Amino acid sequence: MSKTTCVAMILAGGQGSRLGALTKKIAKPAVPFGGKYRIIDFPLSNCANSGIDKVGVLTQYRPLELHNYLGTGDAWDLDKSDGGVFILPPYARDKGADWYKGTADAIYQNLNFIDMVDPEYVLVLSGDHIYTMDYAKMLAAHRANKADATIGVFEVPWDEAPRFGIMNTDEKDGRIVEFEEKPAKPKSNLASMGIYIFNRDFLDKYLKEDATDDNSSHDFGKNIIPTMLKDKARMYSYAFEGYWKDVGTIESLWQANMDLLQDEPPFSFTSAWKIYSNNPSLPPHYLGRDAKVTCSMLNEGSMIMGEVDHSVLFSGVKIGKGAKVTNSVIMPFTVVEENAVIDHAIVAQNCVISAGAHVAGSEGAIAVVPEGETVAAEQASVGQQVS
Amino acid sequence: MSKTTCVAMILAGGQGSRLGALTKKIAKPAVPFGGKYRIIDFPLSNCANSGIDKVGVLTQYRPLELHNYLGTGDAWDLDKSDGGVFILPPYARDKGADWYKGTADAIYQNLNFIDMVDPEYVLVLSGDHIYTMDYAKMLAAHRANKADATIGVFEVPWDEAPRFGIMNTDEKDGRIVEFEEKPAKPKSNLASMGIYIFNRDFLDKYLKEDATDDNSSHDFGKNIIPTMLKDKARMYSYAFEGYWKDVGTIESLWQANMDLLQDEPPFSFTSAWKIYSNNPSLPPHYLGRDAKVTCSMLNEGSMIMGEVDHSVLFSGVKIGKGAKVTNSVIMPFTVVEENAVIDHAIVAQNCVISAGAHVAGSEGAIAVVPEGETVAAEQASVGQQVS
Amino acid sequence: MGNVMGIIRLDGANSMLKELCEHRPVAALPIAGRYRILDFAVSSLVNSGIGHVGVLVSKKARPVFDHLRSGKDWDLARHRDGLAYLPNDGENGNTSALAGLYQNIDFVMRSSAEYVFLVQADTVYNIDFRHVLLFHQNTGADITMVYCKAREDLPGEAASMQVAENGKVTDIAKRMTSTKGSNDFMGIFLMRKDTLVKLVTSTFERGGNSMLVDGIIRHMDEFSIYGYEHKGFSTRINSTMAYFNANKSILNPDIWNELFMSEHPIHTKTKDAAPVQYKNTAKVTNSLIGNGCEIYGEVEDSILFRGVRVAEGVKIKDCIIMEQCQIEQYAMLRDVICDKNVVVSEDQWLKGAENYPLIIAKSTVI
Amino acid sequence: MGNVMGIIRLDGANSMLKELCEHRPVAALPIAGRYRILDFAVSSLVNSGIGHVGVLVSKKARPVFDHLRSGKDWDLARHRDGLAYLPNDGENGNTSALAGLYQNIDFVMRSSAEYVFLVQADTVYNIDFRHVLLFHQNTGADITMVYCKAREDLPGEAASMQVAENGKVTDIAKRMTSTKGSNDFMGIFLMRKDTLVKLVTSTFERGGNSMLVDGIIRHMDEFSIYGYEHKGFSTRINSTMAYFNANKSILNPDIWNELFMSEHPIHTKTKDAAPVQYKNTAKVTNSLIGNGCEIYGEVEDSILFRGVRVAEGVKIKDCIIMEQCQIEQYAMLRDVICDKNVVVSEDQWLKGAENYPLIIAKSTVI
Repeated sequence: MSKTTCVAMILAGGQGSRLGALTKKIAKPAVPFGGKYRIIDFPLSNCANSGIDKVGVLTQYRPLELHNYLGTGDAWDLDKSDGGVFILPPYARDKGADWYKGTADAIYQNLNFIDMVDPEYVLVLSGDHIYTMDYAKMLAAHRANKADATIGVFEVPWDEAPRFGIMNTDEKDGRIVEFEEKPAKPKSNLASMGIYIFNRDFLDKYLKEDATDDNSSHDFGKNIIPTMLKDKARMYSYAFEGYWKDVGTIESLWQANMDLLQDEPPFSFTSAWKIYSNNPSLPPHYLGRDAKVTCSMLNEGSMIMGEVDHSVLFSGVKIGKGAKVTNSVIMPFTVVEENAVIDHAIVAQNCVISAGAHVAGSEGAIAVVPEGETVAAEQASVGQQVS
Repeated sequence: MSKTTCVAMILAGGQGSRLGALTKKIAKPAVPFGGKYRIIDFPLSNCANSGIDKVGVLTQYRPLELHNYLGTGDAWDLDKSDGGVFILPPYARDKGADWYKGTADAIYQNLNFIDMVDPEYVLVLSGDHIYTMDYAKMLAAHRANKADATIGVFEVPWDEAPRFGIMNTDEKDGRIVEFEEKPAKPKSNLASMGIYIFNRDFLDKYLKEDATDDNSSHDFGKNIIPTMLKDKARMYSYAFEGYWKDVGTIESLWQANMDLLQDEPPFSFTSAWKIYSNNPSLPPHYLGRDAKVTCSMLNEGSMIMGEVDHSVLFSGVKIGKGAKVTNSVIMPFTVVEENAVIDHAIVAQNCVISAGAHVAGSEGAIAVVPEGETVAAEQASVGQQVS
Repeated sequence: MGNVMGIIRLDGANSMLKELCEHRPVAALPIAGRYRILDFAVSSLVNSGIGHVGVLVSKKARPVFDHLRSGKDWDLARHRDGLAYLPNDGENGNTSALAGLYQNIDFVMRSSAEYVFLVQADTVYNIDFRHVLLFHQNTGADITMVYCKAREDLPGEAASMQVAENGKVTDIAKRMTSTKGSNDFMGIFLMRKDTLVKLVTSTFERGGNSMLVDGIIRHMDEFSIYGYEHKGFSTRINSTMAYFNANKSILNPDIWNELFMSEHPIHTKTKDAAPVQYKNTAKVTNSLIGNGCEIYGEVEDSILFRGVRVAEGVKIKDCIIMEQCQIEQYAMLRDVICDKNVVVSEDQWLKGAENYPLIIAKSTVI
Repeated sequence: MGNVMGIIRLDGANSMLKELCEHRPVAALPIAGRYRILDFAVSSLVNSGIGHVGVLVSKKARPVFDHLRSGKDWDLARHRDGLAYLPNDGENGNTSALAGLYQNIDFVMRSSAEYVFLVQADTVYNIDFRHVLLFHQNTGADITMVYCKAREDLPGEAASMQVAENGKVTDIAKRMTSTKGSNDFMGIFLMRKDTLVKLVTSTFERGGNSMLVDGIIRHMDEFSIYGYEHKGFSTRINSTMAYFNANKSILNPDIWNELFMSEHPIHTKTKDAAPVQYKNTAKVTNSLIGNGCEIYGEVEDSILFRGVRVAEGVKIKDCIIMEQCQIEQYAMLRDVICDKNVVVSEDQWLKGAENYPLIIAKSTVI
């Protein structure tokens, strides 16, 4: 009920076309991850845990389903009486509506939201990264540095640096001296995480200028940050240590799920820094007399009669007798019938894998069954897409 | 938490251009009415009181401010964990976004929302009428009649009937036999209130057909209802008795406010059928030693040192010593300084009427001061618009 | 059902529940790996469209406050109606539910409800109360009492009802044992609000202490009482064995499905526990495993609540292990009920009997 | 202030509040036309960013449950932290706040908070507790006690503090009267959680009954205690006269503005009452009028709560009229406090004295 210091703007992206079949019916931020979560649970829970209680979610695609998932925001304790989570699709204006032309344009088109909240700082986040982070500490650093902008960075292996936006910083105080988008010969291995804190007025000015520039692609990394640097603004890096993963592709989404099955998982879901999610009311899962479950994560409401190994199963999944699921991700309420075999696959929600059917991919060519599909026994299939 | 039987769709209209200066900064449904309410409080409270807990609010204009007013819907107890109030502006789709082309098109563009809620019945409401009504009774009648559609009607004086959409009904059972939009020679005085209940599948079919008709203006009154009647659908009227007022113009808005000051107000705010609203936390208002308040309604947080007669004052209004307010509506947090005089006027939110200033309209030419204006003493003015 | 309210009683027959109810009312006893017993009553009310629920606060109420909190998890945190706590100040040392009702009778009277479900939250079920209301309206009963056929012979306080073919209740008797096939009262009354008010005031003011005995059994001829048979799964938790057996019943997939997977889910406090982690040495069969568990060992015919850690080499069979317990390496447990936060150290062996489970009290380290 | 929690005590010195506190704790006494006294404490906590508030439930708790409900009106209906009711089972007949704290000490210990504000909700104020925390951290105090300068001589229980120039508290004395200018304790303690736990357990376990007397006054030398002076408006409600005067103070527009119109509003239960209707015969001066009132008569120097009906010809002066009272035609009232739902019939005259208001008990018809 007190004035908002910092508003978070989550760029929940477009259709997520690199996730292909998984985003046919839902927006990318709503894609299930880690046995019970959706991707957007991570930035939202980080916000809740960091004490940020006003969040704008910028999405172009299927805002309704996202709205339905987020509800009032109560799962994240963001249901304040004056509103906590705001879904912000591009809406019709005097001159019709435009798609968001870039990350910066998305924020620009919602400056009226920021004006309404009237914060001192704007935290810009991306909606397709898995990590846990205390934004309050980053904000404290931003304030201590009297910065205009602070950019979250993490160290990547030197040989991977050319794939990232790289920050060259003053080693003493972390002030950013140069930014290179995907440099061939990186001078540093500090990569941008796509997490920015801006002073609100400062951001406002640059967004408005950028909006009038027809040559700009209205992107933070390509346009806004370089322009700010050119103007010698006080820009600092904030180093993040810990697990951080972009899950924008099928392979990386599968890999991030598998990462959770390591002996020492990359981060603990049981620590005080909880990841919240909007869950249906379901009972503990049941393992039958012939069940065999190893090296796996299972969620509530599932009933397992078969074998599961090295897999992540979401809520309400049914695995029939004699069925075998290995190295796979099975999303909510999918039914795997008796003696079906699934390996190296992502099976989306509400699918039926018929008795005796085979769904098999391999590392580097994960099989995908899109939402709501039924895979018949004779339809045994390998590789990137089953339908 | 149980399945939704009936979803309400409130057509919260466009810019409300007939309300002119009052809707410069807010959408029409958010226009203050009756000392503490907003127009949309009436349909929303009717829904809450009728046990309808999923409501779509279709607006083309400033959805953010409306979202901020509605918050999570908690003021109306519509903040269910799976979402109660959904703001539905036209949003960008594959082919860009369109304004809602008519009342029917607005619902058509949001059929995906109705599909998501998956109700048996759809209640279509208008966002600019002041009335209290139990929709549950209307729904019961709809079911009892085994109707495809039921239309709320009320009796208007015969001489006013040509201004309305008129239903000609079978006197025995209320079945509608004919609908005439603004008939020169009305055969009945039963006017449509713009309140419809449709069976969901039935509505779905007609909306989809209408959407493909390039000659249609996509309006319920002009297109959908006549087509349904032509097809001999089972359409019934439901007679409403009580106060009902369209507040779509400055004059009617002013008049509806004045109606509340009658010795016997048109409806009781203190009955069990409460009108809920999203209120700031403000103390009881204070009347000073020299205050004189008669035939008026006052709300919380106001401080009155002057005279108020035949007026409706919203929350947080200050009336200075020696000031005189008569036959007027003063919206929230407006300050009327010492010795200012206001008569036959609507003064919007956050205005300052400077010491000694005069704002005077007359019946039929109500003076309007738009939101946030300061009226200087020398700017004394009469008639439709002050700024 | 906007014209119906629910009132939850937290008391129950807990004399045979021993350590399990030392620090909590029966209603707050954890069950089925995730729930508390009152979840069944509260969820059934809410799922039947009843949005006004009063809770008669008893002694040892902290676990109930902790669990229900604002009522939000049941969509009962509302501006109008919603969840209301009804305190019992125990005037003259009388802390009975009847005294609590009497003290709060103005709350009942002020409600706009026409009917009241008075529910003792000590029984496991998933009922659509709308059917009970319809039955009540159709029979024209003054009072409807919901019962079920007892599934087995078991000791434990029970009220058995004689029900005529037309549903009329002709006799009620309280016994300390339940016989297979008898019509056991499930602790659910339905009546008009004014009937309840009259019943409570007239019984309490004449020195009565029990709604059932002093209010109804002693005045059978004054009311038209009907019995509504609930044909689904139902079991009253009135002894350790009843508790042990009820949990194990839920290992039957049919009962698990009936109670939890219908279109009317049982709601409970959300805790945001992570999915269960099965490690490479895990071996779990015929068991319910609550979220947040981490399992290296073997579990059979058991129920694990949230956040239990089962280390390597552990063998658990026929056990109920409540929240946050830690079973350390090579421990073996059979026919044991571990209350919350119990630690069983390395190499410990614990064994109760099939008809006499060993109960380990809350937060014990063994 | 995510690392701070608040604990609200509902008890207070109500021996001099007579009929007004017969059915409610002081904390639930209606005040200022719309509020209950505890609104000031709860709102100040919430507005200072404290989202975890425990309420020590006392006897006569119904009005408190009715008012706070889920905590939603203060944004305290949350999944994590938020509002928590802390029951006091009054073991061994001990229903003191200290016994309540002791019974719930595990709740305090389990909290992730580092600091605790322990607040007795019997005082009117609008404080930013963040300033108190800063003061506490700067002085390095073990315990900070918030006080104000007494504004007048008044009988009523008061704890007066001797505060050195550097803020250190050198002495505390409890008296049955307050003297103008003395440093009156406002019932607000701030300390680290572990200090509180130690203080509560060691005091209670040694037979203590009062936090202030047995815990602190008797052990002044063991703690470093600092006093924080609140310079804004504050008044403790410990007698009928204090209550009467506090209400009338709020008729001063400066105090009305300070308490209610700052950027930190006082929240209370929303009731959706309609705006006040002034009729053509109304004449109201120097008064606060709550929503839902309907006024035909004359009101002067008075406070009317929500839903009061003042009929034609009525004259009300220097009165406090609580919710839903009806003052019928030509009745005249002066120096009267009408509790809720009082009806004063036609032509009745009622008069107390300026320093001895006449109190009409709840729901009386005169």
